[in-house]
Amino acid sequence: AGLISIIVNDPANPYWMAEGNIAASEAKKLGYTANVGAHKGDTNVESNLIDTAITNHSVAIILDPANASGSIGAVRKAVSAHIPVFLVNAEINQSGLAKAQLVSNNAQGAALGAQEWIKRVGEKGNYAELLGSPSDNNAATRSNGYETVLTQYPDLHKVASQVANWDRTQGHDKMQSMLQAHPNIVGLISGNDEMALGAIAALKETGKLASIKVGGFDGSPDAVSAIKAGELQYTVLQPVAIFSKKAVDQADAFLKNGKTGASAEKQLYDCVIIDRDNVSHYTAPFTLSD
Amino acid sequence: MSAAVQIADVSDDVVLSARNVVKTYGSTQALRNVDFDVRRGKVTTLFGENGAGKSTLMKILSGVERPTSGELTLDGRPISFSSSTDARSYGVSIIHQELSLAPNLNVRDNIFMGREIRSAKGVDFAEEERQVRVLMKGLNQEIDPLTPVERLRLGQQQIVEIARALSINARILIMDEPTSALSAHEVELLFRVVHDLTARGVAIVYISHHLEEALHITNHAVVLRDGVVTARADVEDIDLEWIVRHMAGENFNLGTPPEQRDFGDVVLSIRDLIVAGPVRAGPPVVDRMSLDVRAGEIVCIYGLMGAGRTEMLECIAGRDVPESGSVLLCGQNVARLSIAARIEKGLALVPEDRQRDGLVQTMTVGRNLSLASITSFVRHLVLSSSREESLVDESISDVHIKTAGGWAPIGSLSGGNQQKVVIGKMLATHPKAILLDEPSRGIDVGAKAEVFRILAKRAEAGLAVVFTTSEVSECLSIAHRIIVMRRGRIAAEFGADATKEDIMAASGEAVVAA
Amino acid sequence: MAGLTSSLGTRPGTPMKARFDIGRLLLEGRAFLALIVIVAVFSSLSPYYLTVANMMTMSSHVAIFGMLAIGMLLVVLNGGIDLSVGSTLGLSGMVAGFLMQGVTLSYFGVTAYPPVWVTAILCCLVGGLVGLVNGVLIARFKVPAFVATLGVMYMVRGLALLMTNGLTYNDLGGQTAHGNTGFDWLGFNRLAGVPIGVVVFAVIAVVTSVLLSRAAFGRWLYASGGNARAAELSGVPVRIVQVSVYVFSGVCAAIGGLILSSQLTSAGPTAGTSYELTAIAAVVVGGAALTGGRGNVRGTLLGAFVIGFLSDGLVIIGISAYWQTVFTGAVIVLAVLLNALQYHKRGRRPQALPGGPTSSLARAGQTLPTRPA
Amino acid sequence: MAGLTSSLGTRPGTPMKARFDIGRLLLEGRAFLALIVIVAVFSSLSPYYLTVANMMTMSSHVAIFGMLAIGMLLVVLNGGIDLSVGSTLGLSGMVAGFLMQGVTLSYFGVTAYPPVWVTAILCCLVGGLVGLVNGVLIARFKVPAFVATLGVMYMVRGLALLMTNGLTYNDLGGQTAHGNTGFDWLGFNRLAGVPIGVVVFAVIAVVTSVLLSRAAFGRWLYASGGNARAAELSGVPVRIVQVSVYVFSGVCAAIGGLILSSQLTSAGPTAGTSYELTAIAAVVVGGAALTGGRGNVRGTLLGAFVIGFLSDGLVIIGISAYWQTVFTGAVIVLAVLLNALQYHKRGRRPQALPGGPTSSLARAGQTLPTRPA
Ligand SMILES: Nc1ncnc2c1ncn2[C@@H]1O[C@H](COP(=O)(O)OP(=O)(O)OP(=O)(O)O)[C@@H](O)[C@H]1O
Ligand SMILES: Nc1ncnc2c1ncn2[C@@H]1O[C@H](COP(=O)(O)OP(=O)(O)OP(=O)(O)O)[C@@H](O)[C@H]1O
Ligand SMILES: [Mg+2]
Ligand SMILES: [Mg+2]
Repeated sequence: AGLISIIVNDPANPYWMAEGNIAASEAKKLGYTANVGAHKGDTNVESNLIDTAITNHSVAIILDPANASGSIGAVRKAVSAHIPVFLVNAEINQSGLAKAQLVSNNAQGAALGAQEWIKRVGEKGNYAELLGSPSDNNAATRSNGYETVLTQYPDLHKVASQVANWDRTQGHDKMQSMLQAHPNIVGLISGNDEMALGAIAALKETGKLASIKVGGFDGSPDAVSAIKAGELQYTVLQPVAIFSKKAVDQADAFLKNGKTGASAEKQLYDCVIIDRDNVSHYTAPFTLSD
Repeated sequence: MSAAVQIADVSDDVVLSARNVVKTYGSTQALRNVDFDVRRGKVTTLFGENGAGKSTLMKILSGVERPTSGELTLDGRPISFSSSTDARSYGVSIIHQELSLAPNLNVRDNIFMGREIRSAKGVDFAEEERQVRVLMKGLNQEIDPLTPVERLRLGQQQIVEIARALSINARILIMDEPTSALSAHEVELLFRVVHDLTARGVAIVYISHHLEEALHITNHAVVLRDGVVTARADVEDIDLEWIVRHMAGENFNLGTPPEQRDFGDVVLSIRDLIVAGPVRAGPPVVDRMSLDVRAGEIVCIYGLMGAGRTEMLECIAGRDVPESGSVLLCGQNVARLSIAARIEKGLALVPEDRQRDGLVQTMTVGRNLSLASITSFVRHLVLSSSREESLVDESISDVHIKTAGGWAPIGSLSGGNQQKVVIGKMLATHPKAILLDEPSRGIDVGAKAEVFRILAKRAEAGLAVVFTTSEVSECLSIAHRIIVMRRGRIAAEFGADATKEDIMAASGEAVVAA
Repeated sequence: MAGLTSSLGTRPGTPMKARFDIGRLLLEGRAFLALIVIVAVFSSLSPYYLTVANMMTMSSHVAIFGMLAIGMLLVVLNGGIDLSVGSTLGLSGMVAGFLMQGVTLSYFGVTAYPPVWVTAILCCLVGGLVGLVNGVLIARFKVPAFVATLGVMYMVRGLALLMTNGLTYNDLGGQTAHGNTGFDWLGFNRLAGVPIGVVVFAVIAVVTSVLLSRAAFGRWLYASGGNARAAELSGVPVRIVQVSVYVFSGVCAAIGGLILSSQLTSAGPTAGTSYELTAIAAVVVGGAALTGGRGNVRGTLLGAFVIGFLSDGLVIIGISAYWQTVFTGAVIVLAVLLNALQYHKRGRRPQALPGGPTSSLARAGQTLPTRPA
Repeated sequence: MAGLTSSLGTRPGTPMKARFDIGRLLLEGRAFLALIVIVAVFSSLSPYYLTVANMMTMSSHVAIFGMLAIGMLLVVLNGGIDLSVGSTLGLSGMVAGFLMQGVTLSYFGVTAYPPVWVTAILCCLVGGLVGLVNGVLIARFKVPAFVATLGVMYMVRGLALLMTNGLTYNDLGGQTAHGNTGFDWLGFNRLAGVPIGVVVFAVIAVVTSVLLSRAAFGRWLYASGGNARAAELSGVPVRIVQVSVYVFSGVCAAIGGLILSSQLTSAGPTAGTSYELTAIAAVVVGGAALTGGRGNVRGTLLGAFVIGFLSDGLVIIGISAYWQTVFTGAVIVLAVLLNALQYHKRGRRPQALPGGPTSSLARAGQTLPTRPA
């Protein structure tokens, strides 16, 4: 029934790996062929991949945009080639182009995470934050979400924050440096799991993991094992398994009936907390079964 | 200086002249108060040993270098060239001693390098090509203007260089050793061109180490020694002996002719050695050479440039792979061994170009001296610095290196002392046979004599010595046996009692009949 | 090939032109052959590969790093290297983005919207300025090209990031009210079916090719890359040539940045990261020697197309991004291996030794003939 | 410095060692001074900078790319360059990860869990193998080092990605049941308060330093980097030396990968991306010449610490990551500018011409004299 081109960010990260794999297998289940490409955050590569998808006469494109602003051109190009585009995981700053934008509710997830963090860390003390790359809207959204919740506690003080570009090594190194200036922090809140895991390695090394609690975001398998090991307090599961499957389903529906079946272009999927209580329900990457 | 008065008399002929020119490079004085005249329609030849300052003077005359002090006059008016391009615009053209061609470009582009003929559509290649064809025809050469220079023989490359100098239509043409890579036939052609040019009133300055050849075409001779003009005369008044006397100093002696001695066993034996030339299909550079050298014997190999001496020595030492033939050291075939293994077995080479092949510029004198014999002072895997120091000190006193110490940077040494470092380095490996490729090239007279003295002393102690030279007088200094090479073969063999004329005739040197 | 031409060379009577071109063709033949093989293989694997539309698309991808490769070619011909082109590409896009958003002149209290052509020229100037810094460091202060451009690469990238604190300039379309529309014309429109970016690329390739083969500057560049000393003695303004190539390379990178950001209608500060390596790869695959003096635009274009067509082909048939990395590496190694083997055979006499300062950083076997005095 | 040593040189009687060290100290003095300035500035800006704990942390960051820099130093001393070290670091971690998960020997139907020391040795072997490929391409096939290692860089990175299809090996702690615990010891434990990674780094630095200054190999390396032709004629096994330095560099990168992945207790295939540039920067800032023959371990250590302490300091006082990029570039340019000016003054005789193949790709003013004096 045609080719669905799936373009994800960087499959070196299990999150995007799962996103691509789940979408591809759903497409195959529905009788399509699927091609998974990766742009690694480079808008030019993304644009080239869109070109290739057009060349390949793809019937639909599932895209995890590289940049909220920078990807608009690429999407527009696909649209003008009459290929429906379904965005997953991240949004673009323009509506009406893509048939659907299925994203996790980052604001809701961040608020959820921050509340869980308060529960685990307590309501007073100094804390630090690790942020994702500033070119990614999610980094700001999550950081703002944390901020909104955590600033309600007057005895909590954010004493340090560093950009670690979603990367584990950088998370490790930046955590170590922050610890030098602020050895007495009580917790770390991280924009994603990779950075949190890097920070945990740094904390383990200094023996401070018991006194400094770490919260993550994404719900990656690595984070889940860290929760099982008691190293990570919680992570916010992004329903990537759900929305990447849904995106393909909606593409399929659109191709068949000309309608996605969803009420709006922007569809927010709520995040859930994974902690040691429900970690046993985590059956497959990014999947929490009931 | 009385010469200055003499010069003033003939100034009507003089187009370009230098007065009181001094040139210093750091601490070396390349030229000291030199006066020099270039005459219209005449050939002025500059004689002098290596390093006498000939090229330096020419570079000053052609605007490549500026004198430290002193002045130039062109047509009686003082002038100062800001660059070689500037000098070129006044009609001064130079053939540099070092080939200055871009190997990646073709003949046409090399000839017009830096002064391309422009047209509305960029460079006018057609016109350039036409002019090159005319030039080549004038030189009686069949070199296609579109051949990349790197595909030409060395001699042809030199022709290109000459053609470039001629293409400028210069009033003054400076030729710094233009014939060093030319065959006798090509030399004759060049001389015919020189005659034509002088007949048209072009002034020519000529430099060559082939003294007879130079005497043949020159009108005036000027001799330079250590940056000082030691003599000048018209060609009618002089002969070869006069030149040599003024070049080398009155009572100069390179070494005592050896007394005939009984030599030891054959140390180095070369059998039917063939080394392929740069073009596989072409003739081999070394063609079935066979040679035996005994312990204590000093063999001199004489030949013109391109005779194949360097290739032969480098092949014996192990850098090049021979096409066929064997190299026996004390009866053992070493032709398949690495350079290191040959050194270990007692076969050492002092290469021709000490800057390129002899010295490591980034290291000190001491480390250069000990480089070839490192293994002799390794103890328990580490270098024993006391042993190294004693080895270095021994070498320094052994070959009389004038240096502040083993730690001094190699660049601080004079050329002759640098050469002694290279020789000392190889002698420190305690070789049974040593090959020296032009050990006297580019070093001053005193150093030269000292080098030969060191070699003679070592030979007395039983070392087999083979050295090459391009200067006949050196053959006659310390060698027991003189071998003349020509096109990769032995052309003749003489004892210590040979005459210069015999040797030069055998080498095929162009002793053009007057 | 060395063997072939030289044996041809000894046969008298063959017209020189013919011989020369055969040699050249064989030299470039490899890249050309590789291109044909690539096109053939992918065409057989995907029906969409060998279509006009796809060729246009792939060409417009090639155009971006092809621009960088042409600038890099000139630098390489000079015996240098320019690691800063990727960053310059990014900076150029950011400057374009900055100007398109309007420049507030606080002194006058107005916001000026420079028209697109002014923006384009200013971007090229910025690129040229970066090149000038490289060129002056290298020609005047004798800093090794590798390190000078490495340092500049970091600085330029940092500046691009600082301009917006890492954010992307969006919507470079401009507004009719501000009179600065038309930026996306470069990236979106077509001239007789050919994307404008490709047209610009082609024009610059032709101009550069003419510059190299017909203008005095080209001779100077080849001469100073082949033997700088000889060139200087012959009156070639070697320093000016050296500075010029870096400026040229910077301008090429800036144009690449303009094309890219108009194609994307946005400009991000990390655009072009590591593109310098792709550009170098294209130049090397195209047969140029890193020692300087050897190479031409035709070869570089072939090199760029080989790399571009290969990676796009791998995407089209759906091969993993990881294999693409492996293939890129293999193509580079293979290309220079062939080059090196060939040159190695030829330049025998002044034996290039391993480990020599030139031989390892640059092409082996290409030492200049040094003539004994 | 040139002027100084030579004037010192004319003063007779001063013991040789002392004079030598003054010259050297001044050469390295710059990097040392820079380090002191950096420490002083950041200490005044943050009370946490100059603490033992922070010094240890920063040192353990420096250790990773310092490992690469030491390997790179040897390659640079040889006149080469190794762009593949970052990828090799990544691959080494992945191999460690792979082995720690247990190797299923399908023939025997069992899963073998090699103990940690076996894993470490195998990783070093893998690194050495990558280096061997580089070395053979460069020494045997005369491929220019830049391109050879560029190609290998891509291929190795691709392989690392393909090993797990891009996934990260997690939890390298091992299990007591499998007898392969202890991997995190390297990254986590301390010896007298010093992280093991730093200890390993220090040991390797000392060993390399001794190798360079006291072993025959070091002498051979300096000689063949200074003048390969002369070294060869003096019986130095130049090819073996050349291959060895690439193998050494590969092994250093592998050890770096082991330290990094044990610090993180995980191994990702993209680890070490672009670390080769940081390593080169450290070597260059440490005063080594890209033409080969000049440089030493002490300088490289200083260079690595300058870069590491600067960027960590910027993090501690909370300066934007983008400024860090700018500063890195500025430090590189400044360091080589000073080097170049200095060497320029010294190496006057064989006038370095702009645009020459050596002069631009490599250190200027260090060209070999082309003509016998
Ligand atoms: N660029 C330079 N820097 C320092 N010293 C130099 C330079 N050029 C020449 N010299 C020195 O100046 C002196 C004269 O050199 P010059 O090249 O003029 O000799 P020459 O007479 O041409 O010798 P040859 O017959 O070997 O060509 C030598 O001692 C040489 O070492
Ligand atoms: N750079 C070069 N490129 C190509 N051929 C060369 C080169 N140098 C020399 N040849 C050729 O190699 C052959 C032998 O040269 P070689 O240098 O061994 O002679 P030689 O007797 O040592 O002369 P020299 O007086 O220079 O030491 C000659 O045919 C010469 O033309
Ligand atoms: Mg001379
Ligand atoms: Mg010779």
